[in-house]
Amino acid sequence: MKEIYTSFQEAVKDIEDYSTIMVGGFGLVGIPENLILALVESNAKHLTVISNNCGVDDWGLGLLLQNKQIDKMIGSYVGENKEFERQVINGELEVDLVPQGTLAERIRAGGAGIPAFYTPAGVGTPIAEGKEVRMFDGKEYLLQTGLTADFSLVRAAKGDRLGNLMYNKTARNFNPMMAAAGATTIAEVEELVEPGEMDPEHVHTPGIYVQSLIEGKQEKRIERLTLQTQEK
Amino acid sequence: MKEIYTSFQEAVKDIEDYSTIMVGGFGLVGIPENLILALVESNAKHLTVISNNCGVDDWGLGLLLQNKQIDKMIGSYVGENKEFERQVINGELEVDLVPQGTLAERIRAGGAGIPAFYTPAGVGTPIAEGKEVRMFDGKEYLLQTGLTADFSLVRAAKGDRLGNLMYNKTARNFNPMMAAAGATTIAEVEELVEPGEMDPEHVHTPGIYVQSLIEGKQEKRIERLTLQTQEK
Amino acid sequence: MAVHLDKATIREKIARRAEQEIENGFYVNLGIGMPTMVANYIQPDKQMVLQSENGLVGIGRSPYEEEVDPDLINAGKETVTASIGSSYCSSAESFAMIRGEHLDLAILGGMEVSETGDLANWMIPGKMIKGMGGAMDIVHGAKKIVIIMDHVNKHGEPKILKQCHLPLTGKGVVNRIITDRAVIDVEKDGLVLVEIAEGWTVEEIKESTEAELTISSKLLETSF
Amino acid sequence: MAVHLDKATIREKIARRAEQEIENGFYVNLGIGMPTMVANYIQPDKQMVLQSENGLVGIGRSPYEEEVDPDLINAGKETVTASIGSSYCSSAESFAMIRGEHLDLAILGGMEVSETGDLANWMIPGKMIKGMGGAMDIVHGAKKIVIIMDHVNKHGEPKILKQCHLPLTGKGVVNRIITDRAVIDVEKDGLVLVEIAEGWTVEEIKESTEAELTISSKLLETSF
Repeated sequence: MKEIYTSFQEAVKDIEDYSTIMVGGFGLVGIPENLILALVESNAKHLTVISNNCGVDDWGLGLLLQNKQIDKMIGSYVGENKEFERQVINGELEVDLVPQGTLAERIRAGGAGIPAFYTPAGVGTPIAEGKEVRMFDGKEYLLQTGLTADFSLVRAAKGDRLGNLMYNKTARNFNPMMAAAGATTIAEVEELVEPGEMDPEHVHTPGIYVQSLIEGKQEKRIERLTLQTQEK
Repeated sequence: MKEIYTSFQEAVKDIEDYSTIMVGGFGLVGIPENLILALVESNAKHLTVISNNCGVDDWGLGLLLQNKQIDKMIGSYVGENKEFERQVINGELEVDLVPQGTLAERIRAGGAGIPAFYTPAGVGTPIAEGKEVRMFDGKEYLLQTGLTADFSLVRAAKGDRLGNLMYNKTARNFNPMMAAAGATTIAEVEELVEPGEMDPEHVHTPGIYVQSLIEGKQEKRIERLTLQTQEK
Repeated sequence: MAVHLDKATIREKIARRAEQEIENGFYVNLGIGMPTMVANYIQPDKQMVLQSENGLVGIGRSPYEEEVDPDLINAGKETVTASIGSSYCSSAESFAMIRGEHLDLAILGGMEVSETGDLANWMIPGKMIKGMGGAMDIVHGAKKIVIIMDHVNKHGEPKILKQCHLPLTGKGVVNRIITDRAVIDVEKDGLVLVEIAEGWTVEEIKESTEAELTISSKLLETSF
Repeated sequence: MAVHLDKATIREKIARRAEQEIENGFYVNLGIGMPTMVANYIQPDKQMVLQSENGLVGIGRSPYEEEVDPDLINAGKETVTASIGSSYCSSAESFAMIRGEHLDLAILGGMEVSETGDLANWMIPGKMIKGMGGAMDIVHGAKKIVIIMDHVNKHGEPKILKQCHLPLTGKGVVNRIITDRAVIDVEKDGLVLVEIAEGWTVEEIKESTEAELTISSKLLETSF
């Protein structure tokens, strides 16, 4: 059985200054909302954050930015956030931009014990600077290394007490790879169930990757509500 | 919609001499039984076969061996098959042994457009001969390349007409990676259903990887029936 | 005799022409912005699947209010539905699909394209860098890469160049360029003008294109 | 005063001692053969999960006849059941789990172990090569690698050597060796004898071990 927390503050208490943390989500979808809020409260500083995006000004990882808890951000798209821009321009925040597919694969590699792999993405672009370029079958590829983290904060729709997780729709995104790449993975789940309640065929993240869980209600903010305009 | 065959002979008709084929399964579990039988009938020769094992003497890939259709076998364990041994000793069959996890990852890499990656498996062993060894973080790793195939023959429990597949229990094994790594992937399914009948959350292989499907009844031979001996 | 259309009409024109690139049975990734609009013009009898790099194979129409699920968005972060026969996957699987060239076609926006098929579409030096998102992977990740964009920039200067000035998204990755004025293919020997939009002449296209253009022997005039 | 036990008793003795390596909450991979037997001796109050590299996290007991599913086997190809809270995965995911060192412990068989923790357990030159299966990945894939084997071969010759003679499965990968006679740890400076089985003396262990042995200050005698 895994550690089951009932307090989000408790769940993030071991995250210290200078930790590297991975945070699941694409935009605001699939982010561990309450773990992020608790991390803001914890006031852990000088964090390196690995996440596809960096939230918006008043939600998600944007809250950690506002509170100046992040030293370095590794992500693929950070354009939804004014405070982000301000901190970068002022030299308060270091940014490492990684193509999204490369980021996803680097995190998968980290969790899978693969130290490095070659990918075509970024060849001939500013991303290639300082990176090894190598030909395979007449085509150029870049060497990219695996990424791991001290802590991974992920969100799932359902989790059982053995750590097995299932995600909902496109809220899956970066969460499964991050669950595997964190030395300690904390899963915020919408519904916590008993072992055996999930079909073993449908588990997205096997419990082996998850160290602790906590149940929490999600706000689930929508960034771009787009509705069908045609009559039914 | 994908090509839906009703004849297994039809399904394998494009597999020509000197093709490279991947065949799913671990032992006799999850093998595309009827596609293999049809391939024996087709008499396509000089095949390179990529599969974890090579069947037993009278079932699975062993039938292709008996019929001398295989020139080269790439797998991780081939010890269940006397004809295999005979052909290797007589120089009729070339064998490339790859550690099982490396084989799985090489196939995944092939389907995922990754030409090569580093892995710790095999460092300091006969497998490392002729391979690049490289240090990352003070530890040695081998460079291994991705594998692809002209045809992948996979087996699933359920498939829909858009090619989405679901596997049963440990019959999943190598099938999902092979489905992605074949230029043409032919799926033998126990049950063919209409699009929409599978929950999009539970699809194991997205239809994008599958070119054609055929429904077939499985014999499912058991290699080592092991029963509970304690009274209930 | 250059034509002057309003911006919305031009965008629709380009999107409608781009739609013709989609063949029956295709798996397609549409970039954010104008490329996403292409989905609005897909012929109803065409069977095709839209892939979204955030982990959805089979984007459906926009949701009615009661159908909205905040957990279901496209790569542009807009709420969507899933089509019949769709499936969800992780970002790693989604880009495995992309990088492994399982997509038949990607239609993306562009700032500049060079005569060797280089593409720049992610950053302008001096301006805030927002990130490349999935663009650098997607340009290597479909059997055919089509760039849709205005033929010239807002100052009237060519966007199809001998060499890109902006930092690249990908080198030698573009197969076809569709603009408000023309369709141009990137071939081994350079750019080939294959179609001209209504109201434009070969001379006008050449003048507004910095790169050398070969005229296709099968050139279609007034094609869209 | 060497003891003479029949083969089955020796295997049970080794398996029972190996079981003590499994701690509460552990994820464990058991190799084919004698290591698989360890599962029979797991204390009922110990919560642990057995991983099978063919894609099952949570091996259960053997099935009753009516429970047999030909699609559900362990890595030794024996029919099994799945435990409560188990999950299935592909071989790539299964070895991602292994290679990424998410397992706490792997217990494997051995032919030879060297004083630097090299392991040979997959081939004998001159004999038919059957393949390494998952062994070469698993030896790099758990936080602790325990090898269980007879202390000497059928000719009475040591299997714990200064250097392996057989082709290696992995270099410097073994953490602990459990035999019918002793428990030996692989430390930075060499091998350390930490436990002696009932009926054996330090001298006898040293004599039947080619590699140098340091005697642990906490040596347990008659420990199993």
